Amino acid sequence: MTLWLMAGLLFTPLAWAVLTLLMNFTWGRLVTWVGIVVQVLVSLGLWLAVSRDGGFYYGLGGWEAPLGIELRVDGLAVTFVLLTAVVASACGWHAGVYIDADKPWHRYFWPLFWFLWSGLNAVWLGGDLFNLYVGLELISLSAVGLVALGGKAGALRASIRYLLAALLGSLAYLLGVALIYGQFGTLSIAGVVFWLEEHPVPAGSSLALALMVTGLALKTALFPLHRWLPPAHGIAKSPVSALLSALVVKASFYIAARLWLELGEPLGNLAAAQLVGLLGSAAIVWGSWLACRQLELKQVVAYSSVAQIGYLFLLFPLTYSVSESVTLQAQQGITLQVISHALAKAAMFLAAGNLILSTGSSRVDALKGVSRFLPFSLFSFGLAGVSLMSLPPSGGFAAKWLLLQASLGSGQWWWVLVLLVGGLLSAAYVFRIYRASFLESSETDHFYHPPRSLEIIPMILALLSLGLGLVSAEVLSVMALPFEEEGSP
Amino acid sequence: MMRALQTLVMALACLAFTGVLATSIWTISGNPTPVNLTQLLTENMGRSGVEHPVTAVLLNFRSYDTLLEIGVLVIAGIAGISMAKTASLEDPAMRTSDSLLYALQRWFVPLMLVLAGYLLWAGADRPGGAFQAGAVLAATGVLMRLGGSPMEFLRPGLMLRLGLALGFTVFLLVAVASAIGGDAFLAYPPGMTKALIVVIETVLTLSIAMVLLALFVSAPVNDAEDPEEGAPS
Amino acid sequence: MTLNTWIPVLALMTSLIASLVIFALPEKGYRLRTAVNLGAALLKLGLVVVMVWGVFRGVGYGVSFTMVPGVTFVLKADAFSMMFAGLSAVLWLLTTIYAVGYLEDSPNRSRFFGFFSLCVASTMGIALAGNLFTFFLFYEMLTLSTYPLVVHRGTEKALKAGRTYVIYTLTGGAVLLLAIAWLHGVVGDLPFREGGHFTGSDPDIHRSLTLIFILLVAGLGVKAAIFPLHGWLPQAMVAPAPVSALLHAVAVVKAGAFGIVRVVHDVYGVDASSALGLLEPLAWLAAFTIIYASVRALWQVDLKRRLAFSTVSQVSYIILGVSIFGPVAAVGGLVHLLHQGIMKITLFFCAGNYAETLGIHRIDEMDGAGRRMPGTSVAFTIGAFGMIGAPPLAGFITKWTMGSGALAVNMDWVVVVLVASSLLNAAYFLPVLYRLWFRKPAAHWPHERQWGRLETSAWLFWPPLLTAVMTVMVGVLASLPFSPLSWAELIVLREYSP
Amino acid sequence: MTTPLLYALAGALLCGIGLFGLLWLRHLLRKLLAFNIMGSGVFLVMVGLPQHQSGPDPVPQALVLTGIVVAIAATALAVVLIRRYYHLSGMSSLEDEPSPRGDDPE
Repeated sequence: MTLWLMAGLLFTPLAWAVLTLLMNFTWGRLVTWVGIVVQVLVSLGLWLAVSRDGGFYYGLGGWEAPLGIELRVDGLAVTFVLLTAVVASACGWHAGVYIDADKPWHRYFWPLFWFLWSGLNAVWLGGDLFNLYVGLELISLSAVGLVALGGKAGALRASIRYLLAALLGSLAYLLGVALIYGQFGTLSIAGVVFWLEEHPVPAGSSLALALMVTGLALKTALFPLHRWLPPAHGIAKSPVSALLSALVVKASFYIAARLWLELGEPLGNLAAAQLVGLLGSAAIVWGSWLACRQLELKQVVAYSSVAQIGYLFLLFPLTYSVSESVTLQAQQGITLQVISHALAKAAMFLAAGNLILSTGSSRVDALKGVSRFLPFSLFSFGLAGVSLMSLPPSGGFAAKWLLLQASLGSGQWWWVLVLLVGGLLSAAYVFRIYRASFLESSETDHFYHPPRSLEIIPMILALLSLGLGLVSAEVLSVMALPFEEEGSP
Repeated sequence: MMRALQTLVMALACLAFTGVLATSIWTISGNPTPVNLTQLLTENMGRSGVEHPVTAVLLNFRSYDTLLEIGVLVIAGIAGISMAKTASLEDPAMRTSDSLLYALQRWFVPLMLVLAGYLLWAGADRPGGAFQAGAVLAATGVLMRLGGSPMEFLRPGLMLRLGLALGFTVFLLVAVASAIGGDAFLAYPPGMTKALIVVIETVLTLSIAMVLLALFVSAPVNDAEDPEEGAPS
Repeated sequence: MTLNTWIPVLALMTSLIASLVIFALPEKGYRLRTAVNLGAALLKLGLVVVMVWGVFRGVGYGVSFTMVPGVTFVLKADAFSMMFAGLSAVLWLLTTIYAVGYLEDSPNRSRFFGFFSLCVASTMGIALAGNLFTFFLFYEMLTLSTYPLVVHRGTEKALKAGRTYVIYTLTGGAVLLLAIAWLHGVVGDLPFREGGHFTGSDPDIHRSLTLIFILLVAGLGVKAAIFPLHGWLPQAMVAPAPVSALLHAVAVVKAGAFGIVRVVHDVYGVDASSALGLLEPLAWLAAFTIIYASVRALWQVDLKRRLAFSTVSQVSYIILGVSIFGPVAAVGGLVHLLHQGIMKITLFFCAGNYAETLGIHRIDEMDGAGRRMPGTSVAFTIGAFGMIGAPPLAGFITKWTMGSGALAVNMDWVVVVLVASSLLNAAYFLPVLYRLWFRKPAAHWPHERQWGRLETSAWLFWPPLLTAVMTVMVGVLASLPFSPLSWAELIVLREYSP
Repeated sequence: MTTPLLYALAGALLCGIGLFGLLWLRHLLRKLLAFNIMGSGVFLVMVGLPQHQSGPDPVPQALVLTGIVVAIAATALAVVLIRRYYHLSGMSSLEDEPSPRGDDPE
């Protein structure tokens, strides 16, 4: 059963990419919706299977590492697979209604969407360094294609900038992979870790980790390498922005985090860990500050992503040479932050898209006076904002709580200040939007109510993100499952 | 002045980067590798279905990489044709009526087709394979295109998309076929490995050529565009 | 899972669900919305009454589950939580009635009542929270749900006040979170417990405990409007009258004061807080706030702003009461939580009536309003005398108990503060009453509306009268069982002899 | 010093040059070429380093083959984008763009 689920998980997005490539937009939408159901069921099935029986390695083509490529199917990976299924299906559903079916080039939205999905799954499950590179490129190229789809000069400029940044990041990562292979003769992360456990650290391989992490940080838009993100996320169509902010940047971060957790202790050093944390903190402050100053709604949300990504990088200092319980808290906190930010940010972008559709303008001050029309999307936007401000009971709050505990527990109290100030700064830009919408204005006299289905999707995502905090113990317990180290099932 | 300073800083940074990298490579080259993959590979060659190790790695041991990589290529193709002119591919500027080119074309096209076929066939036991063959095939197409052949099948339509997807689809179907039978994804059924790899290589050659050619041809852009969200249309 | 575990959840859910239903209702669904509002308020009142009876008999109500690894979400009903829950349930009902009348024909009522119910749900959560973590959850939810109420009018001024409010409360929330997280890091998850946890604790952590206590009080003090953290409160007066009433009498300031009492009594414990030397400075701070805000109130010409400074002053009575290490004074402080709520809501209802019926906002416009609106003015007078502490009204009970409690532990200066504060109260309320009853009315009111038989709309008329009657009753009947005073004695008894 | 090691070191040099070009050049096509140079450098390191230690190794060769195809795809996509960008805006670099802040009157 598990084997079939795995095959289904890998096959469906790729197959649907081909299927939808052969159709026009309307048919593609129909087929995609069927595919979404299949993929969600498969992801859910796999998640249930893993939460019942524990994780395993899945050797593709029947070959085991190091000769073949092994997928690492553990609690964390399947949780992210499930998260991807939830967010991507929400975006796919939304896009089907939101995107104009009459433009001929929009038919290419669907294949790119499915390729993106398959790339994400490849990254969550990947256990092979080079395979992760291919997965990353799959994601980057389809994401760039989606940003550029049918766009004007502005969108093209953003996507070129995005592409160049992504390519440079991938190359840096690949160079690190080359060094690792040169050193260890294997591409399997588990193989490298296994060897390092029993042998002294060979000289010269720290650079490999540094290169990989730097490249991935560039792809994740860590300050000061974040300049490409806001234009790309701000200018893309809202469902695309949602996908990019919610999932795509998380993919590269996920690899970086996995590498750091596995190899950071032998290959990293304290200064580097603190430096990464410092850059993350700078991202939180700088991103929030810029978010406060944006005039366009989606730019606010995009800069907020820069800030929220900063939190993720606190993982590095909080897991380097600290006690096991602190490491665990930091990991759990970051995992919750990834999940809750993914849900909240997707909700926010989709809601922002609806609001732009309703008011006919992409500017923040266009929200003036709309509250009398009871804009449902504004409410979703606000709820998602609660999670971004990491106020209870959202998942963001649970994440912040765990990170606070980790910082206090490891004696690195300076991150406590960052976390608290970051929360207040995010409140500053979220409340700016609230404020704009509460302003009464007699000038606003029309308001287009988007179709119900468009409005419900961001609400569901926002509620999920908000409720995540209440069930975070259960969600995290799946990740702590025993992992079966030996062979395939 | 600022630019010069900037250049200097960048140059120094890149120089430092090169230095660190070279040092690291030098250090690593002195360490022995703990895992000897080559030996493992040699031991398993017999089960791989092909004689040439690179092909064995590409299409058997690490076939998932290859599958995704074809995906990447298809994405590039899709993104390319999504921007192509839909009405007509005829771009007079791209046409040349150079008699030398014409002659070259008459000589080279058949030769290149043969070469592509050879490369494909050679892949089984010596350097060669689908990518090389596909690249040569695409180059043939480019030459014909420059020489003025209309190549109507490259118009963004169902035919082109079928062509783009063909290799990927066959690969994917083979990958899933064994999984339905209860084996791992991408495993070849025993005994059919060689035949399947040949089939995959052949269709891949066609698709790769098609993608590359489509990207070349889709250079003329369409002027139609989406209004940005929120902008008055 | 018995009924007893579910009753607190239900009490919370009544207003939460009411809020969701109201958001979903169309703007025009006036009757249905009112029905949902009142129905939920009555249902909640019923549930609270059941719980009060249960807690009195010693039944344990509660539910808990692990929320984030290492921390539990606890809802629990004890004597103190029932005091706050009772206050919020009673006053929610009255404020809802009042708000229905007050906001008649104004826009965005769905939004208003939705957030209004959400705000009450948060208050309920604060009351029933069984540990600091859960308390914080609802404390922040309260901040979020009151913001839309403060900025409800959507004017630049309202938005500015909203911004001040949010800056103050969210910063306070951040400090509070830091304190709670730190405390959790030092000693783990602590449920609220009568007598506290730190009696005879390890001397090594005393320094941390002291710092954490300061942070806790600073975080909670924002909402409790302790000097110098009170700046948001007078500004927030731009909100509609029911909001001011709810914010000041029930929800926000009381949440802060309630939290401080919780920290002193049920986290640290009075013994430990006193042993750590934390109570004395707190008492001085509270005393200073009482005097300072009363003096500030003297100079306010806007009626609601004067009431706001009065609130700042009165809430510190509660804090002063618990920070005197002695049972009698603690009773005085706790009982003021209820007394001040009832008296202050009366005054705000009346202020709202003057504004809505006659367009009066400033004190110098109130000349002779007593003749035009006798019912409202009688209620206002009772409330004001209660605040001053005239016997036998509610405020008198508070001041008397607190004063005798302070004398019992030889803190004579507290009595001086109480007397001074009463004089100041008189100084800023009596001139208002004088204008109300003994000045001649101006030729015409700033903005008069007519409502037929009664002096104002029936929705607006009855709530202040009811709360005025309650002000008299809780004073006169203070010695009966289930009066606020007896209930406060019950709480203190359980605290001082756990 | 063996030949593969020389390749690897040359690769390091190419990486440096490519990086410099990518950062310093403004014209988008040149940037793209610089990216390809850097890519070649990475591939050289990838093939050279392992072969210095254990002789001919087909695995990195296969990896590089895959990497090349990915690089081709990326390059082709970039060229298409750059061309269309040039066609629509008349610009061939990203430098003279309006400020990324949202408050320009665009």
